[in-house]
Amino acid sequence: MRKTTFIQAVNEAMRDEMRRDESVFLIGEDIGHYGGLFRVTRNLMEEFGERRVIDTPISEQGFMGMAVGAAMVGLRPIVELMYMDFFLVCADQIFNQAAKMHYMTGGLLHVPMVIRGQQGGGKRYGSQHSSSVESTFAQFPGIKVVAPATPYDAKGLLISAIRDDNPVLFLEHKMLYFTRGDMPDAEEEYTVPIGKADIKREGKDLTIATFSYTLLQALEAAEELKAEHGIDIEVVDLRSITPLDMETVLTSVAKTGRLLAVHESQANAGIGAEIVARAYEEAPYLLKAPARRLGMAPASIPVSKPLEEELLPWKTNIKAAVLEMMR
Amino acid sequence: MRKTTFIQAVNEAMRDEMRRDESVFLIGEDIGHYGGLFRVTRNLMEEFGERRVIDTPISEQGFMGMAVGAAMVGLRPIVELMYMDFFLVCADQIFNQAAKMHYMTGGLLHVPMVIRGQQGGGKRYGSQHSSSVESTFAQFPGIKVVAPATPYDAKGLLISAIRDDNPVLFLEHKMLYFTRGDMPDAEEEYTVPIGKADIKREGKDLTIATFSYTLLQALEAAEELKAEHGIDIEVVDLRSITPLDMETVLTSVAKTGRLLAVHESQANAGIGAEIVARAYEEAPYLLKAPARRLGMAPASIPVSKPLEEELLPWKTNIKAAVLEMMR
Amino acid sequence: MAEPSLKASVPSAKAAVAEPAAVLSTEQLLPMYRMMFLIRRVEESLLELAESGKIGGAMHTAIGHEGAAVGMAAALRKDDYLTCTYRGHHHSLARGMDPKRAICEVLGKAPGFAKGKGGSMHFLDPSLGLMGANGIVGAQVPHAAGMALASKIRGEDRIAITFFGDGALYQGLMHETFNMAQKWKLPVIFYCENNRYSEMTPISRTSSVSDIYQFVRAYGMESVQIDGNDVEVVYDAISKAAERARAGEGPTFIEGVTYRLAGHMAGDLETYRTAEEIEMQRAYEPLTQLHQKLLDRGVSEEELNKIRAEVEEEVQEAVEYALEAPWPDIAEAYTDVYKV
Amino acid sequence: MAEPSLKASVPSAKAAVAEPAAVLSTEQLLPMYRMMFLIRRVEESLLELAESGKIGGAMHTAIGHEGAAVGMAAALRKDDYLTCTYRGHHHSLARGMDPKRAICEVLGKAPGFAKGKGGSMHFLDPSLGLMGANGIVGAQVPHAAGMALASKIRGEDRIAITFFGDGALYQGLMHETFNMAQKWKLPVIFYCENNRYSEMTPISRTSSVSDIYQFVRAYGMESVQIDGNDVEVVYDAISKAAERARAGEGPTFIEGVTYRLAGHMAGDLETYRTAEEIEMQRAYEPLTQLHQKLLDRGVSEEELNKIRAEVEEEVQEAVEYALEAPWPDIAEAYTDVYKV
Ligand SMILES: Cc1ncc(C[n+]2csc(CCOP(=O)(O)OP(=O)(O)O)c2C)c(N)n1
Ligand SMILES: Cc1ncc(C[n+]2csc(CCOP(=O)(O)OP(=O)(O)O)c2C)c(N)n1
Ligand SMILES: [Mg+2]
Ligand SMILES: [Mg+2]
Repeated sequence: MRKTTFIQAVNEAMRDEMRRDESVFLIGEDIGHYGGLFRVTRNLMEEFGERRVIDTPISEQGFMGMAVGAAMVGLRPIVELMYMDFFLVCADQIFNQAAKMHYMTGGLLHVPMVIRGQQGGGKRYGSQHSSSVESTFAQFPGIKVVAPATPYDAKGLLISAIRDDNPVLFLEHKMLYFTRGDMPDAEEEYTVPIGKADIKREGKDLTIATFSYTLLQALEAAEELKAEHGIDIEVVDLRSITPLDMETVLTSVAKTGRLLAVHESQANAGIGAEIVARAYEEAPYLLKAPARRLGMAPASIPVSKPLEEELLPWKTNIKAAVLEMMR
Repeated sequence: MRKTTFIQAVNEAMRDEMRRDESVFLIGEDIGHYGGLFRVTRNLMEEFGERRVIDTPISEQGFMGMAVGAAMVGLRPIVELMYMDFFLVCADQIFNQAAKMHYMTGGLLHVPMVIRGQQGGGKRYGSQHSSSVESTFAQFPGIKVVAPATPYDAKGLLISAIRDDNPVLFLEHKMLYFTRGDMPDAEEEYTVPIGKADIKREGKDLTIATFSYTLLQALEAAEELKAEHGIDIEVVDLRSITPLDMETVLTSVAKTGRLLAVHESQANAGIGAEIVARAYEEAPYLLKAPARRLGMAPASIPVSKPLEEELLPWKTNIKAAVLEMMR
Repeated sequence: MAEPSLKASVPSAKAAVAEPAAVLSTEQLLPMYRMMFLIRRVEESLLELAESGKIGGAMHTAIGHEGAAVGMAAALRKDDYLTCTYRGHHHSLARGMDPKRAICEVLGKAPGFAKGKGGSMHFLDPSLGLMGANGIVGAQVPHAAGMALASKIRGEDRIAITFFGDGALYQGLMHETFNMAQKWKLPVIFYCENNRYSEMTPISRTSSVSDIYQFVRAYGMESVQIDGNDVEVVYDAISKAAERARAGEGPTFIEGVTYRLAGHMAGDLETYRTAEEIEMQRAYEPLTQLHQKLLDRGVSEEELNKIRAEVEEEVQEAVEYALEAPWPDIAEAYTDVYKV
Repeated sequence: MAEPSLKASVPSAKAAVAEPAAVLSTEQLLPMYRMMFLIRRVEESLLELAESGKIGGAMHTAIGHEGAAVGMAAALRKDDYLTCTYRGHHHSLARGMDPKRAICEVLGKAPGFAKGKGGSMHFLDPSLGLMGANGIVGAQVPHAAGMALASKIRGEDRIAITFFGDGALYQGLMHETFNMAQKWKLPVIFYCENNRYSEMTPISRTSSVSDIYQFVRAYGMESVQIDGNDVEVVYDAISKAAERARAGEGPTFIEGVTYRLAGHMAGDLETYRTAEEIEMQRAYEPLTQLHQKLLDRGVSEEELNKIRAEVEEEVQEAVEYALEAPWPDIAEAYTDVYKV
């Protein structure tokens, strides 16, 4: 066993798959010579050359569209969006094109591509560089969405995403980049399946279903709730947002009787509301108390530190929500 | 009293406001000389001239951005998107710019603009010309969303939208365009407030909360359910999606004990899931049976008529959902 | 914001001939004539079906644009990639799509190449290099560039061509694509079917670019303006561009001047142009031009009549086949969301 | 996809001088020198604060770009609209923003002009015509065109200017905006601060356009290339463009060649360029140029020292003020979502 950072895990997944499969290539801004603004693609241009690691101009629509085209003929592009907020600049290529292609061609074409990059608040980047996008992507069938919280899951899920025959959004949270975690030896190949949740903490009083950075926040909240109030939380790491592993969530709720979904994208019409709606659709009888969700408050993310902290659905807000549910 | 079509109502609202307020202008594709692909802006260029009814090239990002700029300095642009699906082409200007402007400038600027156009399925336009977008817009605070179902509400809500100091999305369903409804005399000024739902049918067994074309479908379903099964449905016309009038919904649920939210945008992380989540947040004790939502099935809209009909959350699907809930 | 005279904005297509060409033999031209007439008749039949309510949504015919499609099919290899707009019946038929399956698709019937899910705006057949028509103006253009990039990454010599309209030039992503394609010398051909209208708006009303083919000069991209109604001229221009692309010399932009003889889409009121304007353009339209050219080369009217009669029959059969074809199974509504 | 020599891609800014200009009097230049130095010192102080961890997120300084901002402020009216990029401290200070409130905003403090919500990337003050910096590359450009459109609709003679980088030219919406602005003869000035880098990538690596100012020629738009480091040259070019705009002659594109002396943003590793390259550019940077020009015109080093000392004190005070300023009230997190 060794420990790596989240950045290193993502980097390794791309490197390993590029070694294994000639059809994988990278495209994005500042990813080649510089190695990526967040250094996630470092050394890859050196190993794979400019043919497979392509520095682009600031033309997200154009290069996202080119990636879609390359994927339509069987290559496996990995597109970096420097900040996930920029998906709005190239949203047509993602949703009207990549996500719908398989369906509207009656299955004749498919688009095996990965869109990856960092998102999220906590570092004072403000309104246009801190959004979390998973709930918006969840509204478009045809694209899968994954958001790992640990280096191990990051590497395994990214490999699965690259090998998947559909467009997959791979979300990295900027607060996770320098976190470290256990990893198998570099040579040991493994994957983490898309669509499979994982229980990261066992408990019996309440289930928190979450993913990405709010998973770490939920784990911290769980420890403090245990210490301070004796509340025993089970934390389910969804890892995938589309498809959603409701089975694991409901198995947990069968034990705890309480469900809180937490995510950093907007609460309104967010994936948390979806989880609540599905719980009532699929197994309402399991719930001892009303299921709840906690997402980003209805505002965009401000630069000012205390304001940003107030709004994010992090530890303090998670604890408050749990305490309310346990009343 | 007179009767007009939905198209006529929308057209009148623009005409009246342009007469009243010099700062209102229209911008979009084919809206001037031709009068709009769906003829919603007909005669307006003739009355107000090319200075206030601007035919653009196919440059949605550019003209949406220009509308944002003009609104930032106090004009009141009404932007037509020919098909709502095209918001994906100019999504950055809508969400990162118009919607966030007031917040990220600490209130120094605001963006009084209306984005309007038609959306929805039922006419075999296929995957890229039939989407319903209200749930996606609901995920972005800072923009309001309205979707009237009758000519009366259309005119009154569009006038409110034009006078509102925030960006407002005004949704017209292509199936509604030629429906007719009662209207006050043309000279009689009235508005319908944004954020206020309206009970379109009273009933005691189950509340359907919906809007736009699915409202008509729900009303038909209600009549048939009454006739065939003696089930008495209350139909709440939300009219606004953001802000959402949960008070009216919950008042109705207090009477019926059952809630079904219906919309044509995707079910997954849709506004229906939001309504369910809020019902459990705000008044779980009112519910005699689990609240449900019905949205578009997870596929994009196919051209083939029977396939399209299968997927849309229209009468047949609404009836099936109600019958399941009443079991 | 003054409106220029509509007349002035519609130059004769003839005026745009870059160079007269007589590059194809009569033997080569005859099947092209056949194909051009077939496309014409399929589309006229589709318009009739649309009028009778059998076709919903947005259906755009390419009546008057056939020269671009038929010239292209003769100039390119079967495995070269092609993407195009919602106005894409002609390219697909020219590349060999079965009219039966084409009409079925427009009607939403099960034998349609996409099971009726895609319809008129999404013609494709990957086995013929047809990688998809697109309902979003301009969206198909980076796709073709991406396919050209794929060829380059793989070291293959398949090239890509993409068709778009004059109105599409004002979608920003076109411009993003031009820059990258030129910078990376991608083997892609950008073919603009300039029919002088963007839906119901004459392009001169919204464009500040006077010569469309000059548009890409800032990028240093090779570009030409041609008579897109003369199938030989089209063949010649695309052949040269393909040669450049395969030789690694990068993209070419072709402005093929043409004219749309039917409405923008089925149901278009056509209040934005006069009957005279359309009439004037009939003299230059591709089928008339090729017809005259063949007569000039000594082909008999009789022989052409025979070809047309055969085509009439084929199209008639295809329409009947499609009308009787079954609807897709309802279960298909839920398939093809994800590739499994 | 070969990488051109980096050296070759960085021409001396001097080489780009369109015409030497001596259009401003010494009396006019002295306050401009003061302002330029103030901007420089504010930004250097901000970099220090960022290094000490007091500033989060993305902070971009305009060290080396001051010429564009100070020349602009002298050339335009106070009520002319301005939009710019995330790299927008210099324009705002040049137009008269109080350094205290500017620094507070970057730190997220309550007295910031936007209560600390917008931060470094969203500088604005509508009362000074500052209509907003923007975090999305290119997004502010149609905003300015829209403001110009508003002036035109209202029949006012306020014009708009927008600043953007060389890298922004490859965002499609720029191109959409250029076409409409030219077509409608909008009173707007497009000013490209060409610092030869798009973040960490030299523009020559991703652009196929060799002369940026030629970029808009396809639209028939007036365009010039100037030494963006010479404040008089900038003043002159913007004055002329403003005159054209106010006279109803439409937009002008100005390429102001410049160089960014600091990193792209605080924390930039700057592995993509050499110390020599930066050193070479120091000789041409705006402050050095203006300093020398004033000495040449007979201003004493002493007088300039005095100006600088005053500025040092002002900036020092502003920093202290900002560090001690209160955080915004927590309730502010929830306000300003909708205008009520
Ligand atoms: C992004 C986008 N905007 C608008 C439309 C609606 N629309 C469809 S075709 C068309 C006109 C296109 O004109 P042109 O590019 O000249 O092609 P033509 O139809 O003349 O062949 C428009 C505006 C669309 N499909 N996509
Ligand atoms: C749409 C979008 N894509 C990418 C970015 C990230 N980004 C911020 S600045 C920048 C480089 C801009 O270069 P240029 O336009 O030359 O301006 P400069 O920073 O040199 O002043 C990039 C890529 C962004 N903010 N927005
Ligand atoms: Mg056209
Ligand atoms: Mg730059």
